Amino acid sequence: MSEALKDGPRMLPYVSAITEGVRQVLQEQDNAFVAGEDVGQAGSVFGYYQGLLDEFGDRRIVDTPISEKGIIGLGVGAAATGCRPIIDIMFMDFLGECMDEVANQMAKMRFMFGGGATLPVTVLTMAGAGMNLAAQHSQSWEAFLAHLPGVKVLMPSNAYDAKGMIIAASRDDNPVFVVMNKMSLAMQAEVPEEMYEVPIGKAAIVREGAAFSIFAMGRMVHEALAAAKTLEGLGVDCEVVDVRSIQPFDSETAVASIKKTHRALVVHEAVRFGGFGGEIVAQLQEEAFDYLDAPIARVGAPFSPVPYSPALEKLYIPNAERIVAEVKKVLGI
Amino acid sequence: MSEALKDGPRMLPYVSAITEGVRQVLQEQDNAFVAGEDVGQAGSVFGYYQGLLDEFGDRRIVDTPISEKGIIGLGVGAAATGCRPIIDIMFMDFLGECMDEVANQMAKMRFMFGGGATLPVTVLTMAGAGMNLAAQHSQSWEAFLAHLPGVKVLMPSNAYDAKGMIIAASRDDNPVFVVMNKMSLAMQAEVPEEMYEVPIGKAAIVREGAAFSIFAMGRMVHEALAAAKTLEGLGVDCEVVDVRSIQPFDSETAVASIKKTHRALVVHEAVRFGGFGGEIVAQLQEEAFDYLDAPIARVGAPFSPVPYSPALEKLYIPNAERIVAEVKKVLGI
Amino acid sequence: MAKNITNKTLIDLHSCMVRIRRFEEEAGKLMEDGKIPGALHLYVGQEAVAAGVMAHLSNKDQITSTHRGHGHVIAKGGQFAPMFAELYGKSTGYCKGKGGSMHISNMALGILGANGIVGGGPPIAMGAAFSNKFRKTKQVAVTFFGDGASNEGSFHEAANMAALYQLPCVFVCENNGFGEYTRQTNHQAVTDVADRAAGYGMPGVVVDGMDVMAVYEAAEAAIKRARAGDGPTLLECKTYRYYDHVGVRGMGLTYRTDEEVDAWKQRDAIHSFEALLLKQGVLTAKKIENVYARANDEIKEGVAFAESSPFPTTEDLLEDVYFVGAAS
Amino acid sequence: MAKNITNKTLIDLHSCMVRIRRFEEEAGKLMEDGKIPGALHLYVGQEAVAAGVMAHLSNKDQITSTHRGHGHVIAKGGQFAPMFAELYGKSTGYCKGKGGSMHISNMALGILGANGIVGGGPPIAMGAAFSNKFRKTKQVAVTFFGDGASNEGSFHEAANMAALYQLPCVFVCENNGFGEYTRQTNHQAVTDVADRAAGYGMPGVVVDGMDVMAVYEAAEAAIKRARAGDGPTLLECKTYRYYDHVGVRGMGLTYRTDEEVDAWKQRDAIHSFEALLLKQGVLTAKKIENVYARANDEIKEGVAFAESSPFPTTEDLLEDVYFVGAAS
Ligand SMILES: Cc1ncc(C[n+]2csc(CCOP(=O)(O)OP(=O)(O)O)c2C)c(N)n1
Ligand SMILES: Cc1ncc(C[n+]2csc(CCOP(=O)(O)OP(=O)(O)O)c2C)c(N)n1
Ligand SMILES: [Mg+2]
Ligand SMILES: [Mg+2]
Repeated sequence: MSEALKDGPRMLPYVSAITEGVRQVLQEQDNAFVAGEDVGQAGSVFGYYQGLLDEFGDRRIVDTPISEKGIIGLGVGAAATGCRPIIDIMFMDFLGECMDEVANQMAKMRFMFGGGATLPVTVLTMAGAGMNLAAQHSQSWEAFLAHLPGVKVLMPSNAYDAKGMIIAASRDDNPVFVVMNKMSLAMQAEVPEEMYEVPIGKAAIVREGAAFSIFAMGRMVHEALAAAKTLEGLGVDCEVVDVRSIQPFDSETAVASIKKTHRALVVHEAVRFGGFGGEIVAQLQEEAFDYLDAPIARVGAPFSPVPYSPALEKLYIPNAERIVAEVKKVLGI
Repeated sequence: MSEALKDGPRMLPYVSAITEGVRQVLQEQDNAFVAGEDVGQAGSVFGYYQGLLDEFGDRRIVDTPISEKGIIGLGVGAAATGCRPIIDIMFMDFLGECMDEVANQMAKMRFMFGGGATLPVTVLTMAGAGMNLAAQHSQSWEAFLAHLPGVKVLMPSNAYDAKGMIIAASRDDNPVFVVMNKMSLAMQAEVPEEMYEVPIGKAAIVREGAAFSIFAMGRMVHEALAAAKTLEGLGVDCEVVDVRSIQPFDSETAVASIKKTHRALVVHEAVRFGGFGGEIVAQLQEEAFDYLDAPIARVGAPFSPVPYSPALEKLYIPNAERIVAEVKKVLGI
Repeated sequence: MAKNITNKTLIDLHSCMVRIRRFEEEAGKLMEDGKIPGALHLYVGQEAVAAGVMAHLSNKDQITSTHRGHGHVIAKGGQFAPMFAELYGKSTGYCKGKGGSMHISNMALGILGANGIVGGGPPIAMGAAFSNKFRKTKQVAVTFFGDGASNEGSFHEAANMAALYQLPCVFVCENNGFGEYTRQTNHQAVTDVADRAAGYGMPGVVVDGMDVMAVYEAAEAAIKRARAGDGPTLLECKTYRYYDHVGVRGMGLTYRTDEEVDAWKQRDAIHSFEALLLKQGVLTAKKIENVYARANDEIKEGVAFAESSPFPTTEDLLEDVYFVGAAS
Repeated sequence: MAKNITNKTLIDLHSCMVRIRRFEEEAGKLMEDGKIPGALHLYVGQEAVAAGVMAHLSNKDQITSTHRGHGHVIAKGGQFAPMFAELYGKSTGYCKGKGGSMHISNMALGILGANGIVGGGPPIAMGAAFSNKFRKTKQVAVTFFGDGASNEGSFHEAANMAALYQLPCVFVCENNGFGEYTRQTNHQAVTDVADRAAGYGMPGVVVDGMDVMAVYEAAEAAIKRARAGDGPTLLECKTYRYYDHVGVRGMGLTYRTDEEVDAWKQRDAIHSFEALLLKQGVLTAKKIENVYARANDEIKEGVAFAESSPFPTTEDLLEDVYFVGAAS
């Protein structure tokens, strides 16, 4: 890799950053293992565990039956008894199959036991639309997880964060969900070779700006950045905040940004109605009411399941264009 | 019943209003039936189906195994093929067991089929804390349902609404959840004997006021009314809006109220963080920004599972006192 | 060969399998050519199951299908044109382009949907069967699911309830030896999924899923039993998919050998059935050729229809989320 | 009576059952007196199962329990004082008052929690068993669940995975004939839940759950098998609860007859075992009396402890939601 350094920064695609993060965690933590559907021989249908079965063997890279309740149960039971499982739920949509295990067992065990149990379990799962996979393979359900005391929820928007969040999650002694995005897998970023953590509970200002704050989650960060560029051309200097950590939510960074810009928009890929954007808006208007010069706008998916047809999916997924339009509406330009 | 009328209004407890609503639906609709755990012989553990097995027989009051996935599947499959099932999920917490059937099948089937399927299915379920039933039998998960395009969600705060919503839900040709509250079962209200509908998608102003709007959901409506009374003593004239319909949400009524009062608070029993209150606040600040004289406050449960101990549960559940305190904080009094 | 089977039935079974095979081969090509988006899970190799089972069902009977659902749709009466249109995401598709390959459905044909959720079908089929019994019709609901799906809790709950209520329901497990890239021996400790039937109190039957007559006969018994009100059956068909889990060549993984695939192809359901029918004089080489030719024509027309159809538009996006109108 | 069982073991089994019985009788009274809030699902009648199984487990072995969990906790080494304190919702309880009856747990005793979710235990126990195998310990994880719970998908998935991975796990189904108020014949079409074992590839054993020796012996075989690395067993114990589903008299429903209850009481596990031990001279009437007396003392002390303990306070409310501190 020193070769690569010579030629400039070490760039890795999101998919390889996941692999590297998981590999380093497995190297660091003897009691860590990966379990999930087709994580072993297939290396995940998204490819991000490829090579790990050969490297670590089937004791630590465990193919499971198609049994999401069982898989999360495996993670809960193993975490409570001395392991540090990395559980893979192939598509986030499949959380429906194991919501009880997530919401009523994993999230609550420590509390119900009066602090008796510690659950160092990480769940990796893939969200997002854009591949014409239709209503059951394209959802962004972070709002469900955010409403569950007892779990933490991260959304890496780029390769650097993907690796650093997987490492931070795996080192954390709580259940942590890392909600990844399938359209970002090929996206490159500079990723250091060594282990590092992206701190849980810290948003990132990915573009500084003075006139408008855009709070974006997951892949929408890139749409927000694109929108900011367009808006720059219109003379609007946008700050883009990558929310990154859904729970805990970094309200401090968000509030500071809006106190500076006085106007804001929240964007997520999830359905707008009932999405996490509502929580962000509610907090911001409470904490920074006197600084607001306009209502906080929200961009999210319309109130419908994700459609299959490329023609409709394109209309469905929030994008830079819609962000720009909303910002312009807020500014009355 | 004409006897009762002679003596004044016909009062019924919430539990009996549920029974009456379900009974009348079963009388009206030949293809309606009730299915769920212990709905038949036991008449539900909350007692609200008592007598119905005798009246309608076990073809129409169907005891099921403890199989929530199967139960919702039964409702989906039967609704799509000519029945009008009333499905009982004993405790709302158990939705975790059948979230896939709810979120990925029931909610999406019509859309995925391009409109081909019609699902006239009603789901009755019991939410809420207050009975020391601890973390897995006390939750309010309406925020999960609200975020799911394809289902409607109602929360009756009183006996009148319970009956009228069950009837409206059963006559609706869509999946409708009626989220009831276990602490309200003995609560009386005037309930007409005949069939009537509480319109889906309409909030109710249960107390008019000029100085402050409280938007309350489910049982919190009564806490809000109690708070309003206390606040009246302090010279604050509160309007209390019973949100009633979570999806569709009646933003019109809510916006009109806040435009009148300029100040508002949203209260629900669910965990505040990520709860439906965020959606309400986000909509209100967007629609009525220029009318707001203060940030919109939210009262909800703290970020923790529901504790068992009476000492803790009391601290946990939102109540009139906390509403009053929050309103005073907003008003700076 | 079973008695009482008319030549017409034999010919129908054959042409059903050929239509499925040809549709899938073509769909695979169109996907590889980038004309069909999303993920296609093709049914090539498993044709005998859909054909043999569906031969006993009318439009009124219901099925639930899977992510690997085209074969079921075709055998249940699906037409190529709206199927291709759906795969293309066009508004003339069976789901107006909203569902795609994993959600093809048609209520008039009794198709309660393919399903993107593994194990999604059994509870819905059980519910339809409950409805059939409740409404006192003689309809039967059949649910297709894979060996992999048999490990989902939803299968378990549906099977138990179907047996408890003695529902007119048939559970058809298409055991093709894999859940995605995971071999059956790596996802369950049993060899026969049918062994699970006893635990619910229903008969479990294992049949050679490469032998359309064997499927036909076993399905006949199970469906008759269901229709007579005697309850559900778990019918396991041992079969194999020739293509990869998704698409034709898929991810190019080496989870099985070419030899294994070839060995199954030696027992190809269509070819062996053709040999039989030729031997018995039910079909001639020429007639067989015609079956393929007709399927090819259907494909050509179907693809042309799909390609010339319009995409759905903005107005369609928010339609069909809810039923709007007077309650029925 | 099995060979090689020491008198000490027999005496321990007896006193374990008595302690459970007396604890539950007292808890029921305290609930009826309004001293214990919430819902209590009492174990009276089923004592032989917890006693017979737990006799083979050490503190290091894990169990998952159910909503009807007090018996399991006591047999696994739970003390009355922190149990009562938990039921009272006091900060000295096993869960600091946060869990209550349906969530009593203690990691030091290997109790991975009672569970308010029917079917909640099996996946967690399977996970613990996975961990035991992964960490190469000789620990065994036992999951208790009811006949009703055997219809949950979670049981199915856990059983399949335990058999697949050959985990040191034992599935103990306490078939007391009812899920709440629904008789077994109304929730499943099979008589023996153990019939489901074959479908996962594990042995299924049916045993008289009113006979502590029978449970003891069958559990010994299953746990030995698990500990030896030979995989899981499904052990079904036919038993009965004397009290209602919740509390003592519960909702006063007439879902079963007094005659039925009395018939089971005739075969009471404790009384018949006492008769046997008296006959064999293992215990005397006096010694038996002492066992009850000691249990009663324990109760008195336990209740006093609970009543004099403080309630948790505001500061406790938000504690224990997350682990806070340095990662381990
Ligand atoms: C609940 C759920 N889990 C996982 C998946 C991903 N997935 C799609 S197909 C498949 C394999 C299914 O195997 P099987 O049931 O045997 O059907 P086959 O593909 O062999 O026809 C998996 C794991 C899914 N779609 N749904
Ligand atoms: C997922 C879920 N569904 C339903 C319930 C309500 N419930 C509590 S106990 C019970 C009956 C359980 O029956 P069984 O498993 O036989 O145990 P038993 O009570 O007989 O000991 C039910 C339905 C629950 N707690 N969790
Ligand atoms: Mg398969
Ligand atoms: Mg039971």
